[in-house]
Amino acid sequence: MKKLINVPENYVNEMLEGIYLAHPDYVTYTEGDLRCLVTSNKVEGKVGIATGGGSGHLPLFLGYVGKGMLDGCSVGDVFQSPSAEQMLHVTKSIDSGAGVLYIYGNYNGDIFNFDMAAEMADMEEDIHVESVVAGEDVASPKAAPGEKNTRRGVAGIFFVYKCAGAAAAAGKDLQEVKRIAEKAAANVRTMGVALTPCTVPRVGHPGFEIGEDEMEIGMGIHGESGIRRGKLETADEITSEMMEKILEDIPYCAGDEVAVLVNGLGATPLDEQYIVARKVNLILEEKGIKVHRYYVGEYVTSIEMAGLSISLLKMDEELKGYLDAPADTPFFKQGIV
Amino acid sequence: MKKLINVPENYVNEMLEGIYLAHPDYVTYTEGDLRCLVTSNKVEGKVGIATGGGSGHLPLFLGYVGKGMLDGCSVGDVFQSPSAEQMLHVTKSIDSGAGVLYIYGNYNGDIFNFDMAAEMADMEEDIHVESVVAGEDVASPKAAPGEKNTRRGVAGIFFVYKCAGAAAAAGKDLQEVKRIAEKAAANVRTMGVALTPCTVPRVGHPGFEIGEDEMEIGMGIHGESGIRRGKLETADEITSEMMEKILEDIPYCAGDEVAVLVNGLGATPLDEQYIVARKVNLILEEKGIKVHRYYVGEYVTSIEMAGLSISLLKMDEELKGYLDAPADTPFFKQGIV
Amino acid sequence: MNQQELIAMLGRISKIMVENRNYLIELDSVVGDSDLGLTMTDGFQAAYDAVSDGSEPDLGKLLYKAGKTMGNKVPSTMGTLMAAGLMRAGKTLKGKTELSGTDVTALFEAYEAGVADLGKAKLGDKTFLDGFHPGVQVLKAGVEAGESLEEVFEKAALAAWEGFEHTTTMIAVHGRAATRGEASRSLKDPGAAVAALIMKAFADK
Amino acid sequence: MNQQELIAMLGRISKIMVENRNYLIELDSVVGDSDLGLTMTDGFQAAYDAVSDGSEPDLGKLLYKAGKTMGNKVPSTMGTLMAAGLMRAGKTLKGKTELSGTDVTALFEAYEAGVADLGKAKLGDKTFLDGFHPGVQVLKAGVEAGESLEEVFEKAALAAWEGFEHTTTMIAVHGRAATRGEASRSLKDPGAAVAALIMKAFADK
Ligand SMILES: Nc1ncnc2c1ncn2[C@@H]1O[C@H](COP(=O)(O)OP(=O)(O)O)[C@@H](O)[C@H]1O
Ligand SMILES: Nc1ncnc2c1ncn2[C@@H]1O[C@H](COP(=O)(O)OP(=O)(O)O)[C@@H](O)[C@H]1O
Ligand SMILES: [Mg+2]
Ligand SMILES: [Mg+2]
Ligand SMILES: [Mg+2]
Ligand SMILES: [Mg+2]
Repeated sequence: MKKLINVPENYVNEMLEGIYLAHPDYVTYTEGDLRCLVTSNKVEGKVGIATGGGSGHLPLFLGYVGKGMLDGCSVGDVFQSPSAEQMLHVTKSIDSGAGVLYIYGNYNGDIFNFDMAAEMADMEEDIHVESVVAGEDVASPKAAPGEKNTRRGVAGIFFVYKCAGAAAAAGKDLQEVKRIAEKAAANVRTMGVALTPCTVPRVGHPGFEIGEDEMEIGMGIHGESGIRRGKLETADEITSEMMEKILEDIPYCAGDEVAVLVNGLGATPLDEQYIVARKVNLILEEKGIKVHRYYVGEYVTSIEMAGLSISLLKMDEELKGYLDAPADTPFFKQGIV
Repeated sequence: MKKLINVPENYVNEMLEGIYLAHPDYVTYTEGDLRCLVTSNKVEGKVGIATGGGSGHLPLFLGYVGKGMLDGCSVGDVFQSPSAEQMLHVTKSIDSGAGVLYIYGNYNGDIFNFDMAAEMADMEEDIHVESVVAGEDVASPKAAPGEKNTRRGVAGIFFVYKCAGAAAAAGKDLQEVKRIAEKAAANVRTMGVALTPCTVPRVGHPGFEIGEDEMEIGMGIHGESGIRRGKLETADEITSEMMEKILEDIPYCAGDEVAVLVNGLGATPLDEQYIVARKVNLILEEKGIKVHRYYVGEYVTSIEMAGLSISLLKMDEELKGYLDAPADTPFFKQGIV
Repeated sequence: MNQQELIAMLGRISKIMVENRNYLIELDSVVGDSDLGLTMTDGFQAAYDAVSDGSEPDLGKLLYKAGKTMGNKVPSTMGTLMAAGLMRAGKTLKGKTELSGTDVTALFEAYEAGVADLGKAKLGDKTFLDGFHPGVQVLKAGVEAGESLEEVFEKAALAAWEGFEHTTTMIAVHGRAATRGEASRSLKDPGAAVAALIMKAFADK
Repeated sequence: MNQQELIAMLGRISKIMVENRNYLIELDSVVGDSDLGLTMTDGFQAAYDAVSDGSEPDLGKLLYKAGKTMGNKVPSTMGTLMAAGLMRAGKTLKGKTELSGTDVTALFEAYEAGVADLGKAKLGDKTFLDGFHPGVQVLKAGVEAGESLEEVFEKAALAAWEGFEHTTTMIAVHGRAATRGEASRSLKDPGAAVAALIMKAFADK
């Protein structure tokens, strides 16, 4: 394990100490618990949006707390959910009477804790909480129609944050913000590829093994198995395979308008992400799908995993308006162009 | 070599194609040459600022072309200078009569080509060019007083861009912008540490070897040898060693006010960068040095090298004003929303 | 069962998790993320520590507190489910300072219901429930038949263990294992092992 | 030396770089970034290709064009220095369509001056100049003494090679190698090897 760290047990809290001193204008914490991060700029009367989940995915989750996006975030150990009580602390801090929306990834630990937190918020604090679960990894099995979503949440949650955050900032009420979040979540699809594993600091060895000439297409952001392992191919070939799976899923059709997120998993240089963005563009052009905006960079990582993911958000005018709205967080800034 | 690329020969141009399609509001290119990148928002009457250098360091160099920072950038192959003629193309495109300032790193290839370009700009185009060379790696040998700077340029150039860019945006003339750039360059110091090598795509194998339990303190951003190779230590120990070398160099003293840049070299997760930022803060607090601003993230990378660097900019009120000014580029945004 | 016996029981659960730490890590490393051995030892230890001083005479409140502490300590899937089970058992037994055989049955039924309501898994989904439920059924039948708690726990533990072994006939539909689909069938479910161990802790009294 | 001979000379430089590609990579991998074998083959090939059709009768313009092309093709340290050398030689010989022995000397002296002016290195700084300069000196002396160009190049190439070998007595003060300080002394300078190879290309006529 080759990491610039101190004792693994302090990994998350020392990281958080760094976050607070680097971004005092944006974030602080509540209840004396570093892991209960809340905005420094609470807007009274606004629907609060909270997220949370395991560490190891920076800038996800906490990096998107700021103007036009999220209001709070509870943080767990690496790849471990924070506790329901921590979520409750954040909920209490960010609520200003308009209720709170939870947006989080489709993982058991997170679901159970957010469900418990929502119940506690209702019972103990009379705070109205609604939840939207993001799960859009087309490499994980699709639920039958009407069944609950069985897909892993991956980088697409960024789009859900962005749209819901803009709706809340625009003064929409809880039900409306929830509707926007659900609409974004329903219209985003993601697929990833991993070239190397990552190592949870407290575990000390890589989460899986993979040959020096191998890749795994569709791997999840904690190393969950993907759809195919094989010899490493060219960026264009890999992008084509991933795009095919993504495009056929909703499906995305000629005439659709999308936003594209090419997301680095940690160790993959930006150069490679742009090389993939270029191929995504060629494929979309060929299909007659219009790209409204590109996002390229590290938005959701898996510690030091090499690889990347592609997410597509299908948009109507409503989502486009929210996606285009300004946002200002420690890790994501977008102006009015 | 485990990379998401097509043929290595197309690495840079395919990356650039991705850049232009993702950031059309910010950048375009001149003379039909993808490697001659210029702002999409030329400001008439303003001093133009150009940079350039080898690829493989994204977001350096081209990522800082935008409002409040740079106006143009020529891009070479990975770790290779662009040509003098490409620099000249950029110079011609961004000049609007107020002259052009070149800011670039202290590397032979870049120096020779920028010198040739400056001569051609003067002789062939009657454009007044001034140059500031950034070299602040305290791991490389310090020149005797009065001698020309022998130090490698590393992440500290970000501060030079930021201050000079703000001065140019404020309407200062070429000599004044140059003075600010020189002042920033003279007051910044950097030191890095590398944990793994990186692979130039066309070379196909890592630039150096390093043991599974080893680190190299002071390594340059192309893998130039540092000051010490040894067993990997804790983040706090490594940070202390680097900070000691940095602090004694100008030296930075109690009462000084600084900006801090903790910069990831590519594969090192943000978490680790914040863990180091935390220790930097402890050390500076102890020394009575005040931190005006923190920047943490990937600002200057070495492809997929693991490791990071710490840069300190010593500031007076003038530099502080320029550092705090807003900027809006594809990769760096401050105070714009 | 009085307060001291209930606390001792929690202590034994904590101990049996320590003893089976590596076994649980191993099981979870095949289908999940290898943390189960850590979360169960840390979690039940914290639950036990929170109530071991005996200052809480209300056994319902005692179990609730143990559960809440465990949830804070290890908010993983199983950590949270076990917390939910303990808290529900606590709510059900609130006010009691001594537990009859029927109360013990109620404790286990409430524990199962707490897990089931939060996790929304059905029997046969290859989860904790597939180990726990058969044990609880045997326990309930035995207590209703008037057998001694010792005898009953012995049988319940066996049933739970069989339930755990039987998970190799099921396809996982929840959590990390679910991503494997049909390939998950031949594997033993780590959460069901925890269920069998909890039952065993009571039997090993 | 007429146009065809000058072009052939450039072709031979290109060829000798190809033949020594791996040697240059090896030398540069010890002190630098391993690219010298690539830049010198690509660069001199481009220089040659730019003028090989013989459409440019002015030998000064021919050399200038070869240099400018090389600079665009391989803007590395040595690529740019070699471009500067060729361009300066071109400026010096502008208007000539045939080169006398003295012109050839002038070509080499101008080449050296072009490199020296851009690179600002002194003799003994462990650079290209430390291979090139001894060769140029011998060339000049030989031509002045009225020896044949063939003889002269033979001796100049030897002198350049010795100069190259002699770089193991120097400490690098420019470029990547300079970061090694005293440790750079025992290493052969890759740029000086290029100087020796250029001279050798002329001798191998
Ligand atoms: N919905 C559910 N209901 C009950 N038990 C579940 C449910 N989902 C998963 N489990 C149990 O949780 C076990 C894994 O627990 P744990 O290792 O804590 O998960 P993770 O590490 O993925 O958070 C599984 O073996 C299964 O028995
Ligand atoms: N200032 C200089 N003047 C002349 N030659 C130089 C100078 N600096 C470096 N060199 C030569 O350049 C060689 C390295 O060239 P090259 O591999 O192209 O450098 P890089 O790859 O670092 O750009 C050195 O071996 C040296 O001979
Ligand atoms: Mg990274
Ligand atoms: Mg990176
Ligand atoms: Mg687990
Ligand atoms: Mg080189």
